[in-house]
Amino acid sequence: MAQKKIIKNGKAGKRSRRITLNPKLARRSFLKLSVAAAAVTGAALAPRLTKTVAAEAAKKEPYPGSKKIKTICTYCSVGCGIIAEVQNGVWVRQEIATDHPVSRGGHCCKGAGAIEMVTSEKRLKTPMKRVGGKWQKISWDQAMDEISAKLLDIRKKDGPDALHFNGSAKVSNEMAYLQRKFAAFWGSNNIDHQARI
Amino acid sequence: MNRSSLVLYVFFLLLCSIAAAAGMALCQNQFLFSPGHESITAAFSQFKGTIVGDWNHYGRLFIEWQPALFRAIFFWTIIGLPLVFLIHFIAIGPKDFSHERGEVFYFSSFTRLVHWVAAIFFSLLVLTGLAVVFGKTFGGGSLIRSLRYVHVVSALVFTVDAAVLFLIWVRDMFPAPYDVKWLLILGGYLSKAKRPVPAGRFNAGQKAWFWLSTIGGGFMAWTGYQMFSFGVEAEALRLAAIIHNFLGAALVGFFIIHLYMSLFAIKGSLRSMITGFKPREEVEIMHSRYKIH
Amino acid sequence: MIGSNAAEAHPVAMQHVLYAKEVNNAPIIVVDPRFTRLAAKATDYVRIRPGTDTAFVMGLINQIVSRDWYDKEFVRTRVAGFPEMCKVASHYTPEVVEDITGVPASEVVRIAKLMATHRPGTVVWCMGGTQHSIGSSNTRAFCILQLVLGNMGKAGGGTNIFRGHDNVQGATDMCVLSHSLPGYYGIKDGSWKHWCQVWDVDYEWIKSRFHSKEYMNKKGFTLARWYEGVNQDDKINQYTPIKALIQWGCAGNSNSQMFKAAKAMNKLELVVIVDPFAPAMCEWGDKDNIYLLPCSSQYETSGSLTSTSRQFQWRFKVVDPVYESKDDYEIMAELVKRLGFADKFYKNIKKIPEDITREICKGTLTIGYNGALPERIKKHTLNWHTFDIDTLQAKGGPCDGEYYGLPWPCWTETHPGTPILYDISKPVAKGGLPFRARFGTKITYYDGRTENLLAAEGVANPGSQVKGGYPEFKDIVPGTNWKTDLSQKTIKEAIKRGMAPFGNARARCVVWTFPDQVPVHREPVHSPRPDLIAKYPTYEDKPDQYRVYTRFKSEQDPELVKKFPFVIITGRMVEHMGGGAETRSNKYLSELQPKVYAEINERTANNLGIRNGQMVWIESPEGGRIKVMAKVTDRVDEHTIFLPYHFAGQFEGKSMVDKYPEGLAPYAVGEPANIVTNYGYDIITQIQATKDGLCNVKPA
Amino acid sequence: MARMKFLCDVERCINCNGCVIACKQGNNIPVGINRRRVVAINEGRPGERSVSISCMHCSDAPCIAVCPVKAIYQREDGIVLVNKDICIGCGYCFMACPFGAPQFPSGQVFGARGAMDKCTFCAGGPVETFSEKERKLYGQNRIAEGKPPLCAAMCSTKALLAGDADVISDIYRKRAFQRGGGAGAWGWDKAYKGR
Repeated sequence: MAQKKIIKNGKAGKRSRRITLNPKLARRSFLKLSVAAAAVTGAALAPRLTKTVAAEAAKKEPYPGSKKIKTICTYCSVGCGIIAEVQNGVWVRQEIATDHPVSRGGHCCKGAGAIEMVTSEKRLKTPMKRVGGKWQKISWDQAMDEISAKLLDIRKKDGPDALHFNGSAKVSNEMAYLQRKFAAFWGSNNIDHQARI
Repeated sequence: MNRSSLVLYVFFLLLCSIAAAAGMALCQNQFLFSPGHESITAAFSQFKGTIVGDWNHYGRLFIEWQPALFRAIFFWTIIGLPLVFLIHFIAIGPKDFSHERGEVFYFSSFTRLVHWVAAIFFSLLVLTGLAVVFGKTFGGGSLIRSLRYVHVVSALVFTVDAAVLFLIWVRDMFPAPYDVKWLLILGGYLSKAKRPVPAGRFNAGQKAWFWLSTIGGGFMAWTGYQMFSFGVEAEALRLAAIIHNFLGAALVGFFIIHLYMSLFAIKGSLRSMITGFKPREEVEIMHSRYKIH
Repeated sequence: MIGSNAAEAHPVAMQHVLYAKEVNNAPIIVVDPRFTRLAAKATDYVRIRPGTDTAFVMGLINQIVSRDWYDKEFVRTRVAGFPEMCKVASHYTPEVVEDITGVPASEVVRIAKLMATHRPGTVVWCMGGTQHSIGSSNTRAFCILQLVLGNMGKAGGGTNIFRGHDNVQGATDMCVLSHSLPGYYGIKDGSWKHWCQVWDVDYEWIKSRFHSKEYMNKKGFTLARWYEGVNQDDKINQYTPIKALIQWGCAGNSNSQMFKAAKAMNKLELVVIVDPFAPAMCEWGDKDNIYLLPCSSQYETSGSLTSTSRQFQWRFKVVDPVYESKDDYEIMAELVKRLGFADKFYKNIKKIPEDITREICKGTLTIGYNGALPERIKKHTLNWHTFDIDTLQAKGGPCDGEYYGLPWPCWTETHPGTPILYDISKPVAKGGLPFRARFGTKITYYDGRTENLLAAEGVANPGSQVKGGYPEFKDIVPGTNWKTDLSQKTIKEAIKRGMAPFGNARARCVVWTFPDQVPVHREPVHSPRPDLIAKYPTYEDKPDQYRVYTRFKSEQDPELVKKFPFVIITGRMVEHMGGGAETRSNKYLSELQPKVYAEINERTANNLGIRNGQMVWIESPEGGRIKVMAKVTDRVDEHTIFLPYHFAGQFEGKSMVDKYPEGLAPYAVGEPANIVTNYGYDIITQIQATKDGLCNVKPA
Repeated sequence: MARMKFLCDVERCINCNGCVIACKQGNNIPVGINRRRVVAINEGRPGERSVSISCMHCSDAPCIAVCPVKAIYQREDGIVLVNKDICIGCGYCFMACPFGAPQFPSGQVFGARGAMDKCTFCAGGPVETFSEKERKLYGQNRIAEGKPPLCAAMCSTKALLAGDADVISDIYRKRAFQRGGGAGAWGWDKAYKGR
């Protein structure tokens, strides 16, 4: 069949001019990788290999000066760990939380694309208000002023229970707490969130 | 044949058919050949089927032939044929027909135009096609990539043009009995003698070239289109690639023959496609069955 | 696993499920009306008729008890109401179960044996178990099953509810609910007074904020039926209809009978939507009463969250809010400032979010949030690599000996967290707990039997001063109990004595305050089995359930199935989440699942003349209808239609894309399945019954 | 020398597509190109299984053999890479591949295929490591960082294994032993032929 065409890194000059990958660097990282890969992929079976990985950190970084921030996936309640690599205030890529005790670096398709929550061009960009069936951009101040004025108006006219507040299971504990507290301070029990359904 | 051997014979046949029937029954029960869906091997073969179809069929042929065979065929076509012709040229030399006995109007201006358009784009097809086949030698990259695009464009133009050419010439291209004779003496090219050769308006060689380039060209266009668009299943693609390569080699071969014939084998032959006239002598000898009006 | 499709809804949890299957050789039994991707990985699969979980599980319990497979010692010492429960369960013989659920009688026996011979075993359920009119009975039946098997409070046992959203556990603990204050305190006067103390505000002032004291103690409208407060199709019990709606990070298209919610939009005077992506709600209605506020995603803010295993994790801020979006805290602050109670609201909150966490810790004593201080949560998240994967306990390092995420209850600032609830093999200070003594110490049942509710003698956590049952702690600080003692002295005292603050009692099989004291099967409100309605009728109508008249019996109609012969169930697909505004705005995920489809059995499809990929109309008895693509598959049986519910952007066949703000409509649009989900709510919680409605299908 | 291989454990794969998105998101691949995909059989029936496939980085890779311009090459560690500057987009590799791995984004000229794109084992490509060009053409170069490929590392159930052949086959063997069955892994006979 086909003749074997393995290009040796060591003989890069002779067999091919095209490989510019530093052979030294490449070889060293392979040896390391084999351990890393085992620890990651076999996590559920050989979790204790993890320690070996940290032994040698790569010298060169694709994103120099980036910070690695530990955070938690925002999709389901498993609570998978995410390591976000941030360079100059921009989330450049999602690193793998191999040592997270629950997920061991695993993600489903939603979590694997978590970065899109921030980078998606479909994100709402400014406050908006529907005027004549069309969405109109407004400023935060205008939005909050109009909303609160209307709320106070309704409260005066119909009482506090004329407001229904649907809170969220997507926010932090602190925010959820504030939502409940808001309803209490507003004077209504008309508050609920996704746990109901 | 005596009776006992006949009985034995029948008995043997009967046994065979029982065995065959049993075998088929077993197959249908999937007892012998498919161990049911719980088998991992069966699952794997099902995956294979889902992913690439019956890869073992043309896939294997393709990867067996593409790396070396196709290139070798093309190589020997473009090296070997010219070599043969060089020997012919040296050993026998070109035919020369005098213009003294006047000329015959052979190709109308429209025919010539269509022919030249076809010629240009076919040459492009051949050259760019060869460039892709021998891409390794040229190092690939943007050069070959753009040549591939030229190949596609040329193919489009040539396909249209070849269709017109086909309509113009198809009347004169049907095979005739004497074509066999022409083929047997290889069109008389092996000697310098000016014996009349059995051929109509077009000789058997030209006819072959015509059919190959139009019908074969059609196949080339069709397979090429598939390879370009990836519109069919992988298995059909592989077959298309195999056909495209073999047929391509044949076309390149005939292209070289055609070039040699028109440029070297008969002196001034090229002129007839430029002016439209052939020497009367040439027509009488090389196309002896053609009735000059 | 019953009513859960972890392979699609919680894929990472499957890592551990498959580990159990492979390494521990655990049988994975999947009970589901649909042959899910989880069922594909299971060792045993049971196809059940939607909405009959209680009958099936009671059938299992009956087998386990009658064949003497139950854990006698566990039942003797830690379970209450057992004889009463057995009496009810004895009705569910395998033959009865077969009739109700469609599961062959022999399978019922086999599964019961499998459960009995493989201990400890865990029961996992999700929305498939709860979204029924008898959802609360289902969940109780699952728990009783674990009690009779003695699987409670053991590693590898227990009941595991895989919750949906990332912080639905936390938000529930914070009781963003209309019937409770944070920490499940309820809304009685004592609870209000407790929280007023925590908030450092005057109880009278809070009371003055309400319309009247009656409405302070009255459960509010729920997410499931808030639109009734606007539409008033069913009678409401509130002095005013709802006029304004704030929808904060919550998808509108996950409501059953969603078209009614959409109808309500035009009757509202004000709608405020706070979301990072354009949600389904902005396509509803056409009045100029709606505001869309861009909040940042959770990666652009920080805070703690509670995962399904009650673990706290700190979500650190990754980047600053993008575009002009603001984070949730900021929007809330702006709103509160303008509504004029900011000084009281933020009295003890200076640094956001840590001070809020501290306030939570101060007040949420019932479930032991008090030990989960922000510093501790952060320390755990930052050192997650020091925790062991099997025990989730840190080995050395700054969190030595603590369990990952301090699973609540985390009683004190040094408590390691409680990884397994009701585990009496460990001291309370090391993460052990008995059952909670919540319902008094003695009870007389309807059959006249009186039982001591405290645990039997000799059953207590190691190191407990009382070797046996004991009631909850109170009056250590006079006038308070362990839940309301803000100084937390009571809790500390209990831990010091090796005892649980909430006492040591029995788990009860009988809930004397519920309409069904022991779970029994009741046909779904819209039942496909008219012959069973008389035998297993649903509840009486409830005139004031969360401020709205909820129909049960008057809605149950044996004739309905003739016009609407198919059972509709909804569920998730792995690529999308909830209402899908986030995931359908992700170009890659939308590429993988661009369309909504209805799964229809091959036989049904052929009978109706529907080809794979053809468009079909699905109609609900309420009058909603959707046009979706048919996906002919064996996943569902002949009587069932499955719909994924994540979609929006189309409404009864019409495209709604142009009603979104320009360019912000998600990549993937489709009909929301919840247009055709049916009427039907749980008797206790008012959870919507999306998993057992009826519908009709016809080719479009 | 380590030999890099992929191994997808069919018994573990739950068709969650995590690997697909991990690859796309991490390497910023345009919509329509699937370096990795998940294929399922018997959907909705007993025997339903799925497998995640991409380039398997075959030992004796047919794509290398059929490439008319020598754009595809194999590194010493077994990773098969394509040089997009040389590739002419002829599609022969696609026809030769027993796994259907090569992908073709549309090029600039009237919808003709551009240079072939396929799984790089997250090893970048034959341009300067960590350069902007590498990131744009080939995606991340995680191998040079000493990190495993995204797909395998993010696999939710650890079905997809990637890394040194010896290590991952050990893991798989152990699993197969624990499960008490299962012959070879998916695709190994074709891709690696015992090597």
